[in-house]
Amino acid sequence: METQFPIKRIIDDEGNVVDASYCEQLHGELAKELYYHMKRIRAFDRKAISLQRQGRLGTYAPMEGQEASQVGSALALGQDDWMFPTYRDHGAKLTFGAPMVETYLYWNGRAEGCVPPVGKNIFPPAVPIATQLPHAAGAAWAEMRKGTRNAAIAYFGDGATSEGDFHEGLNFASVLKAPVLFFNQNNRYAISVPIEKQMNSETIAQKAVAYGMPGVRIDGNDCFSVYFEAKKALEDARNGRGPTLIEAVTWRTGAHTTADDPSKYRPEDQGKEIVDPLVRLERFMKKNSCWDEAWIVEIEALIKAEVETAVEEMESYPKANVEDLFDHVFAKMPTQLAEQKESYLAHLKRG
Amino acid sequence: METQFPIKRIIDDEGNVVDASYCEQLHGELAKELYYHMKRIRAFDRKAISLQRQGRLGTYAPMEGQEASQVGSALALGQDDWMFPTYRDHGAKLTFGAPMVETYLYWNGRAEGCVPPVGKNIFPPAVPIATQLPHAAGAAWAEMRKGTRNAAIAYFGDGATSEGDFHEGLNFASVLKAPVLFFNQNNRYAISVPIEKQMNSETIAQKAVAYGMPGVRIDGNDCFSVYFEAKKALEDARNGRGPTLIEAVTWRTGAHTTADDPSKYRPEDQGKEIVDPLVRLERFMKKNSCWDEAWIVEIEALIKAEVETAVEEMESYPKANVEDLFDHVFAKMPTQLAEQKESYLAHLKRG
Amino acid sequence: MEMEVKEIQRENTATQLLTIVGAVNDAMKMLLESDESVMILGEDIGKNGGVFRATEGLQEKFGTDRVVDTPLSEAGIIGTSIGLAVNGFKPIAEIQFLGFIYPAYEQIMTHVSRLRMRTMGHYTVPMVIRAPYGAGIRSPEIHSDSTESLFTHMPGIKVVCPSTPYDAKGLLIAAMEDPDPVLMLEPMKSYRAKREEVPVGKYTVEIGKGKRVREGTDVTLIAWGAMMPIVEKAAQQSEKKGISCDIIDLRTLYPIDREIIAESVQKTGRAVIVHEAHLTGGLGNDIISIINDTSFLYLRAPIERVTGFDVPVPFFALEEDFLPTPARVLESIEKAVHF
Amino acid sequence: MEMEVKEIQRENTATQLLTIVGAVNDAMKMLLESDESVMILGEDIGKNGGVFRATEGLQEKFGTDRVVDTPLSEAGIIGTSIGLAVNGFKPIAEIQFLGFIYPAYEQIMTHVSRLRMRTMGHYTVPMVIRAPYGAGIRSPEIHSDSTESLFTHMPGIKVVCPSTPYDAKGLLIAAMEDPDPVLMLEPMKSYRAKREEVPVGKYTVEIGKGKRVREGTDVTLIAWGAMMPIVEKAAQQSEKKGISCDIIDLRTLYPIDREIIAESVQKTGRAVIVHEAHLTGGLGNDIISIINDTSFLYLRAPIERVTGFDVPVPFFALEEDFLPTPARVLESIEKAVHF
Ligand SMILES: Cc1ncc(C[n+]2csc(CCOP(=O)(O)OP(=O)(O)O)c2C)c(N)n1
Ligand SMILES: Cc1ncc(C[n+]2csc(CCOP(=O)(O)OP(=O)(O)O)c2C)c(N)n1
Ligand SMILES: [Mg+2]
Ligand SMILES: [Mg+2]
Repeated sequence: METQFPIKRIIDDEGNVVDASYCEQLHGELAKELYYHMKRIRAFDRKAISLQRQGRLGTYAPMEGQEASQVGSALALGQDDWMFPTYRDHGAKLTFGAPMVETYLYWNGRAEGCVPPVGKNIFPPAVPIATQLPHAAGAAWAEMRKGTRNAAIAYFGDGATSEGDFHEGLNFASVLKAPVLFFNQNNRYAISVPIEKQMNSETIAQKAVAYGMPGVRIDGNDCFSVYFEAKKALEDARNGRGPTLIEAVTWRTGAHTTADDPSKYRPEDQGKEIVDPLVRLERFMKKNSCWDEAWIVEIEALIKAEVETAVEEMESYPKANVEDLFDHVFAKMPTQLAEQKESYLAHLKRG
Repeated sequence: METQFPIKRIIDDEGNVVDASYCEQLHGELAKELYYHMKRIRAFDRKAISLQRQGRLGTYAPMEGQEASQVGSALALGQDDWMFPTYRDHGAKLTFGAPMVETYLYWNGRAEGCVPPVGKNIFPPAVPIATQLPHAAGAAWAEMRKGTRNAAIAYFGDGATSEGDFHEGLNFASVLKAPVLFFNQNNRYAISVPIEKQMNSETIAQKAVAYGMPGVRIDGNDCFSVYFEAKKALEDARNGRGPTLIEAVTWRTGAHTTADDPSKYRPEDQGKEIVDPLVRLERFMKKNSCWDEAWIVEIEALIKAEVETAVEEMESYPKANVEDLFDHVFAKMPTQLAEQKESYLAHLKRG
Repeated sequence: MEMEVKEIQRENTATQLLTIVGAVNDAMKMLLESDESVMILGEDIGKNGGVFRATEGLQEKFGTDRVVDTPLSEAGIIGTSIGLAVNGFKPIAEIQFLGFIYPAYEQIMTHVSRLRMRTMGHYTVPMVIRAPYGAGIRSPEIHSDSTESLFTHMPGIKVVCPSTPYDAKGLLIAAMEDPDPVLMLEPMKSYRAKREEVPVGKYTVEIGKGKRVREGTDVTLIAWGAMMPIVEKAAQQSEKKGISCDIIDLRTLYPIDREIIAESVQKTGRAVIVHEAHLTGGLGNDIISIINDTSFLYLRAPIERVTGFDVPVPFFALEEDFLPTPARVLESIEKAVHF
Repeated sequence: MEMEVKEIQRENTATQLLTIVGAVNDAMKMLLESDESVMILGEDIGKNGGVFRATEGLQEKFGTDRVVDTPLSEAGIIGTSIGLAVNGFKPIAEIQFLGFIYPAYEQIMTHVSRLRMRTMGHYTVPMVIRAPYGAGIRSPEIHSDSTESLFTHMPGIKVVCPSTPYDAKGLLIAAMEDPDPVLMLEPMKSYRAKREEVPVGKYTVEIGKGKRVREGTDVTLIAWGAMMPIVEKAAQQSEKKGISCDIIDLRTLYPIDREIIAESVQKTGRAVIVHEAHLTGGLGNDIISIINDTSFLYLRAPIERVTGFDVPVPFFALEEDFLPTPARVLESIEKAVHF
């Protein structure tokens, strides 16, 4: 199966172009856009970890190492496409248009972090694994029925492939020919469980065979192959050719969450050979003379300021409003609940 | 995929041997054993339908047309193997050793029909679709851990492949290398839903690819290919080579259940070209001079008597015991339940 | 004394004689006609018209795009319905039998019911889940569950359960017009039990409102769905013994109409609750709590419950023993009255 | 007045200072040691020792055959455990958080709980499901459910919920020795809240028995799991106001110890039930019914409930508002007493 589903790659670890058919399309503007977003979400991510360590943020799920997968796929989306992320895909969300402050708020236990930005269809992160895949199939089906050319992307990890909802989501989408890109980030671990214990198949891409669906295996640390394969799959989807499963092979550099200690289960030197996706793109850019030091300095400053502002905003955000505990359960509050709210607010007033 | 997973066949519709490699093994004894059991379960089945029509049995799920699949696979089992049937696999159960009377009782709303026969591991029929597949994986895993050479067979239909439990069961078994034969009877309909609406894959066998598991597609109306492929898969399982998925392509001649009306959803001439599996075997037997009219008369009489006795026994079976409503929920009845029982029995006494 | 309930102006309204299942079918036809965004999804609901024929004729009339035979996959049905609902459609998802809803429990529990709250109202799930429930028609095992309280414990979803054709149509239309998800449990035993004149046009029965179906003074009987004929029979029998029953058909199981319960119990001082679900964890407990909360000082006897026993719904040979009967209800009425 | 409970002879019994999670770990170690057929299955329970470290060190000691990191698949975990249990093994299945048990709901509802009844006792499912539950530790969303009543409504399965290290070990051992399936809910908020001397050897706490943890006369407080410290604080505060509380730690949620409840309420005439699950459909309703059934004439005031609200468990910024607090319990105590 590894031969039937080889890892596709456009640039290699050294930043050399290995698939010449893409030469034309790897222009500086695209490289810079990818680089900017990867840099930006990394800054967001590292800041989040440090905030968590200082007790200024709740448990947080870092995504370092997966930037190429998240940015490449998110940039491939159209304005009106639907995104169904997991708890680890804030990189994709930020790239697609979620504001930083709300993303921090999410990790600070605030429902505000699930509110989609105006004009963008971003579903709240799926916490129960794989449950968002049928949602993506449904939302994409709705687009199809409306006759638009919009598609949906569903993010999920290697571990998620073991859940029934993965299977039911892919099966529905394939039967309906719904325009969905099932975008798997195979970071080789589900918390502590390595992929060999998760599945007996050599690849995740081959699981597409079960649904008569194209399965594509790509180097998830090569932002170009992510970007172009995602574009292609989305284009197929828009053209009525149904869903695609992409397996982006990548690596989670850090812990599963800030509450996790990977040294308990990962051999110390595992993954050491993996070239950071930013470094890889940097190498490509340097080799292709689109590396502009001045620009780098500029975006670094920009990003730093953006992250700092977001943190400030998050920290000065109005306290969570107790009424929100009651106000969003139903469109119209049942009397029972209204009484519970009233009596609790009265209780709080009494001090 | 249909080329990658061709339908394997040992005898064709005319009873001619089309896979010469089996010639040696297709001896008269085997043919007669297969024929006897197919004949027997058909008699059981037809009687059940007529009992139901007369109001002497509850809703019943006929299996006519699937006899080769059920008998071939059940005869391939070893004495101590585990069987996990569905509501349609009483043919397999009867062949493996379930008593007729209890099987009729099952369809008359009696839990007695779920009690396994002494010395045989037959799970109660799975009613919620596909839920028995993880059980089979677990029971097979247990055999593996005990160090036996026993395996498990799990029966399920084409519709069952859409459920999450199908996926989770096959994934677990493949990861554990549990000795399971996942035996699919693709009768092309799930109640009224044809397979094209159920899945986008051309075959069910190809779904094995998702689990790095062998997938085999066979003519489910050819009892020989069912028998030998099942044997082979079970042998692989016993030898530590893990599970196999077999897709037996077959046909449900009649209604989904006695409450169903297939004329609502099946084109009238659909399936008309399909040769009855008993006829097919009969043709083979005649061509290979193991058709013995006297023996046929003999088994027909035998079977008729057996069915009649079973019906009589079923109908003279002691009435369902109200105490059984309460007595098997827990090993030791909680006081709350004991009180419910006591008070209900007292109520009944009062008349 | 039987009471006639007139909830809408029926003047100038044509009616038709319908069973419950016919009324359900009629409601869906109406909804599909009046709102392009309504869709029906489920197993065998298309060509076959549903195993109970609740969707008979709808695919033919409205096409395979709007009345969709899905794969055999409850989590898939509910999960894709969520995606449809969030993206502009109004799905009515049929679960073939309530006993087969559990594979979708995760989707209902975590997503259908919570999406509005999780997104502070930005994503909502205007969908209806329909499921036949209950024992008493000699179905094969696992087909006869009555587990409404697994859903009433789930904030964010409403649960209704009609006992008449009129209510079935009105509640289903109300459910689909509700901006939030509603589970409608349909008493399969009553599906074709009787016909009733049902208005031809569109009308709704308000969700959250019970209905007094018999006016009485000595004891309040509370039930819903397939238990209504049982309590009505018991009331007739108790009438002969000089006990007058006030009967409430709850109709909505979440949110429960506390006012109608309180009003009745404060009048009678006694209550018998009847449901076919298990005693422990059954809705009867919630109703007892409502009485405790609202009517403590009015109670003249412990509240009685007549329910399915704390055992799995049995094979059908024993289902009549599992189900509440008029005789059991009558005994409890007498116990309450003679306390 | 605090009461000391001595349930086993502790003489000659060495003890060790353990937290609840430590006691759970110790119980599993003991079970794995004493019974070859015991196995542990779950996500991240092997090398990682569980996300709460409940299985720390067990895989190392007992091997990957007996302590098994499974695929991420709750239905698979419970479904294969059924197969193991039917075929001679005694699985302890860990569900990482109770909020993630719903994908396995079908397996638990239809098979774990019904197999004995369906086969008239011929196949049984001697297994334990362990799941941390509850809010209050700033977990990400969906990690904090407390939905015990979804399982107590399921005849055929027992539910226990310890609040102390001693009970945690004793109940877990009892659960595994029980011939029927038991769900053990572990209050994650209390996992490491305090240490207690726990006997080194094997002992059991009887399933189905509550425990009086404080003797009082004016009002009965009933709670379990993570709510115990809350009601104890409220009791201390009410003591200062001259109100004496009888506190019952239910410990087993199915079958509930009706005797201890009845006995206490018949003494005090008043009750306050505290749980973090939603009010509607919560176990409080069952307890009110028990009091109604057993102690109607003793009641001097409506029974009070202090519970999580009828809203999905919120994001953690609001979880403290969702959870019962000593102040809310105290108000309800006063309400009951001054009725
Ligand atoms: C239904 C469910 N079960 C268990 C969990 C606990 N859990 C959270 S993340 C995770 C591992 C997910 O692994 P994978 O799908 O590979 O995604 P990754 O975290 O590697 O991005 C687990 C088991 C959950 N969130 N939902
Ligand atoms: C979980 C679940 N959903 C729905 C049903 C209702 N149902 C019973 S049989 C059936 C069709 C099954 O089709 P298939 O798996 O192809 O098996 P076949 O009946 O053809 O043998 C359905 C939908 C069920 N039993 N369980
Ligand atoms: Mg992963
Ligand atoms: Mg079929």
